[in-house]
Amino acid sequence: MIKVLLFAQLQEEAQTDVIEIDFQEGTVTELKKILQSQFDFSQLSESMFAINEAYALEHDVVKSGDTVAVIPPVSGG
Amino acid sequence: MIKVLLFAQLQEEAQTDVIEIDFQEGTVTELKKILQSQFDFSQLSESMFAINEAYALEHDVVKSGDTVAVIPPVSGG
Amino acid sequence: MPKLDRYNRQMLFKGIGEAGQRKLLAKQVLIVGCGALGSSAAEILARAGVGKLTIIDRDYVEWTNLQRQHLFTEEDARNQIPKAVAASDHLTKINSDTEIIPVVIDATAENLESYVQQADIVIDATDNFDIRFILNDLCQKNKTIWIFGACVGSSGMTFTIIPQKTPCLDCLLKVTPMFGATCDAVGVIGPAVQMVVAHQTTEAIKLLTGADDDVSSKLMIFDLWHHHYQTIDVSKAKQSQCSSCGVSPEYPNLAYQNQTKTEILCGRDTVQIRGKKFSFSDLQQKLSSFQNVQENAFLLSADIHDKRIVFFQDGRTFIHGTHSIEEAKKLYYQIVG
Amino acid sequence: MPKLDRYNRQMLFKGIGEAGQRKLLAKQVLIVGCGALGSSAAEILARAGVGKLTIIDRDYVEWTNLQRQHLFTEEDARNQIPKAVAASDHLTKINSDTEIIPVVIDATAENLESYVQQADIVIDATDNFDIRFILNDLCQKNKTIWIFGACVGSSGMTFTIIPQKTPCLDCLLKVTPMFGATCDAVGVIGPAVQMVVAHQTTEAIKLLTGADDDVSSKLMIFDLWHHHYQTIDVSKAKQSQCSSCGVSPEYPNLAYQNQTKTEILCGRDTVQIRGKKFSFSDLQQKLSSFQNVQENAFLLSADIHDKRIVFFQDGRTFIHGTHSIEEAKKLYYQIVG
Repeated sequence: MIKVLLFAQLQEEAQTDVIEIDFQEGTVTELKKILQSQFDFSQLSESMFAINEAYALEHDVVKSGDTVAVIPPVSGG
Repeated sequence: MIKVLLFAQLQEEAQTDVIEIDFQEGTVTELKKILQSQFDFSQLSESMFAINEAYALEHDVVKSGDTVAVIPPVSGG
Repeated sequence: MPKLDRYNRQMLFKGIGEAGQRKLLAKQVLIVGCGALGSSAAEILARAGVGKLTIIDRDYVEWTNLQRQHLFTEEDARNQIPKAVAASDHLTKINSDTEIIPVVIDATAENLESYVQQADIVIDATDNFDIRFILNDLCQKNKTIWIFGACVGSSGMTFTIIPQKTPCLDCLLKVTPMFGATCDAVGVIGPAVQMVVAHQTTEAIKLLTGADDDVSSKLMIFDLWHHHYQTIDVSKAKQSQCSSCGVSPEYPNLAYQNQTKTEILCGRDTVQIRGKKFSFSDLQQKLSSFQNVQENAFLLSADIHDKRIVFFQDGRTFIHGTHSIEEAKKLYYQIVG
Repeated sequence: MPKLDRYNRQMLFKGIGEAGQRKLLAKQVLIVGCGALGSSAAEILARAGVGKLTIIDRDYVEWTNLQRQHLFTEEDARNQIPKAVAASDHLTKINSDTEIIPVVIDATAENLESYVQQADIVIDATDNFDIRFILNDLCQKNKTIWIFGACVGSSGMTFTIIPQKTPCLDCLLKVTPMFGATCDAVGVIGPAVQMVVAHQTTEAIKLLTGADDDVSSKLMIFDLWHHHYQTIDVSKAKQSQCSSCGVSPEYPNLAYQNQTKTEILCGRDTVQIRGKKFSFSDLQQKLSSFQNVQENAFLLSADIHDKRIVFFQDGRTFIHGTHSIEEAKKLYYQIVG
């Protein structure tokens, strides 16, 4: 299981701020595909990913027990 | 090793905001004694203790790897 | 423009919506203390459209307040306007829909209770534990939610105390502290104030709009300078035998009421004396031989050698420049005779 | 009172002290944008005693701003005062020691550079990515630190971008977003604004007082409604080939300068046209047959059927009530001929 924290507009698109996913081990790219298949996110490709509070690149590995934050572009000010 | 986070006036008394202590396992009461012996804290007995973000009572056990927050009374407003 | 339109950006937020906004407009909040936390909380809640804000404070605006206390201007400090009155004047210009009730009194167990009873929720913006423990008992007794907040240096904390649900302040601080760190003693930076207020007002807005399920059950503590932020589960602290929130409450801070007529204002180098009410015209005669006499609708002040004496209309007097009760009393009786 | 005394509570804070306060008083900050983030950041920094604040904003105060944009009053909205000017007027009453320079322009790569060069640090309080990427290039080119900030709903984030040290905005957002969530589209609550500003101004005060070692190297993101708070280590995001901060920078947002004369203001239901400067008296004649003509020293506006047209002195025009560039241009040329 991993915990995915959604911020800003992603919450409205998923209708929740936290998703628990049965995910054993895989790359950020793989996780993105799963997320996109389950929810109708409009800006996932433009979002930043962080694994356990560290910025993650596409090939970085997410493991069961990790907390992943997904941060979409926010421009309000 | 445990990590002890100090807040507010405790920082000034210890001249730091984080202390790393070689502490294997023991109660909050025992940790307090060690802290008081190493630093000249004025309000340790009136401070709240939290172990890994959970409020701790005197007999609660602190183990190596834990993060302990020590929260003195703060009255400014 | 129609009343609701100005809150458009808040109604667009899913957690509030138009239904939440209508609730906010019908709600009453009591803010106890109008220093740094109180003035900022009042501004955020007035802008958000809370229907009625009652603001209680015993003090007047001073120059050293301006560094972190929002709403207030140099003119308020120059004219020594009571904080509750100055805040009310500025808030009315910001949102004329919100009714603001400024109350210039020294809050006590007795005079505070009716205000607590009228309020939907209470925001703690006080600066000492004496009044916080009174507030704790009053809120438990009247089953009113209050939002504890405090800050000093670059740190601060907040916790929403819900009767019959969360621990109360007595549960959390089993040993009543003799004193807590104050801004006047160890300083404070403006952003630390705003951080506490951001959390207090978010929880307030949730409670006022009916989003009770989203209210945080944790105690939040932070240090902005050293980048610490913790949210602490304090459920374990609740004590069934607590004298304030337990099964047989005694409300000790209301029962053994502090009868002190005189107190040192912590870290302020000031003594407060609660005395008789004098007419300002009588006092002005008595002060006529002293320097720098200033009067406004709320208070009368003068320099007495190296000290400054300030008379309030409710019978209180501040002696600035001393923390000796004896010295303060001597000076006070020299003037009032 | 002597200049320094009013900052007593800030000088008592060990991280600043009297030496830090003297530095603050000699520093210059550029605030780009004076909406929610900008007005609050300006207030905190003016109260803290920053020597000089330059505030750039292209817009004027509207009623829907008052819910979260501090400093502004109903009178500012009624009189459609440009935000930079309104902020300046209020700040001067709060701290007459701080020099405030209000600048009512639409910031571009060209007109922004000299302001960036004069500033010790830059606070990002803008509301769109076009200007943030320009700011990113300008700050890298001039080796100026800028503090990115953004908020929407109950969320917000901030990151201090230090040239030659941290990743820049281009590194972090490898794909330039077409748009980001705006307050006008999905709403925002006041406390979220204050939370971002508390972090931005704390980092600013550290940098301005020489406490560089205490500056956070992490990107902070939070959600106040759902209680999330993360501080993310982004050092890995820095790219040596970045076109803005890499070994051979090209500053693409300065080089291929956006030449658009007309743009839709995101989520505002408003189109901005950059055109010729007309004299207000000429325009007033042309508008004489329309309803609700309003003029102040900075702008001239009128209702044209179901739309509202606003002329600025620098040659810009807003057409409110449409997001069609074609429709806006048609209306514009109907008036100016």
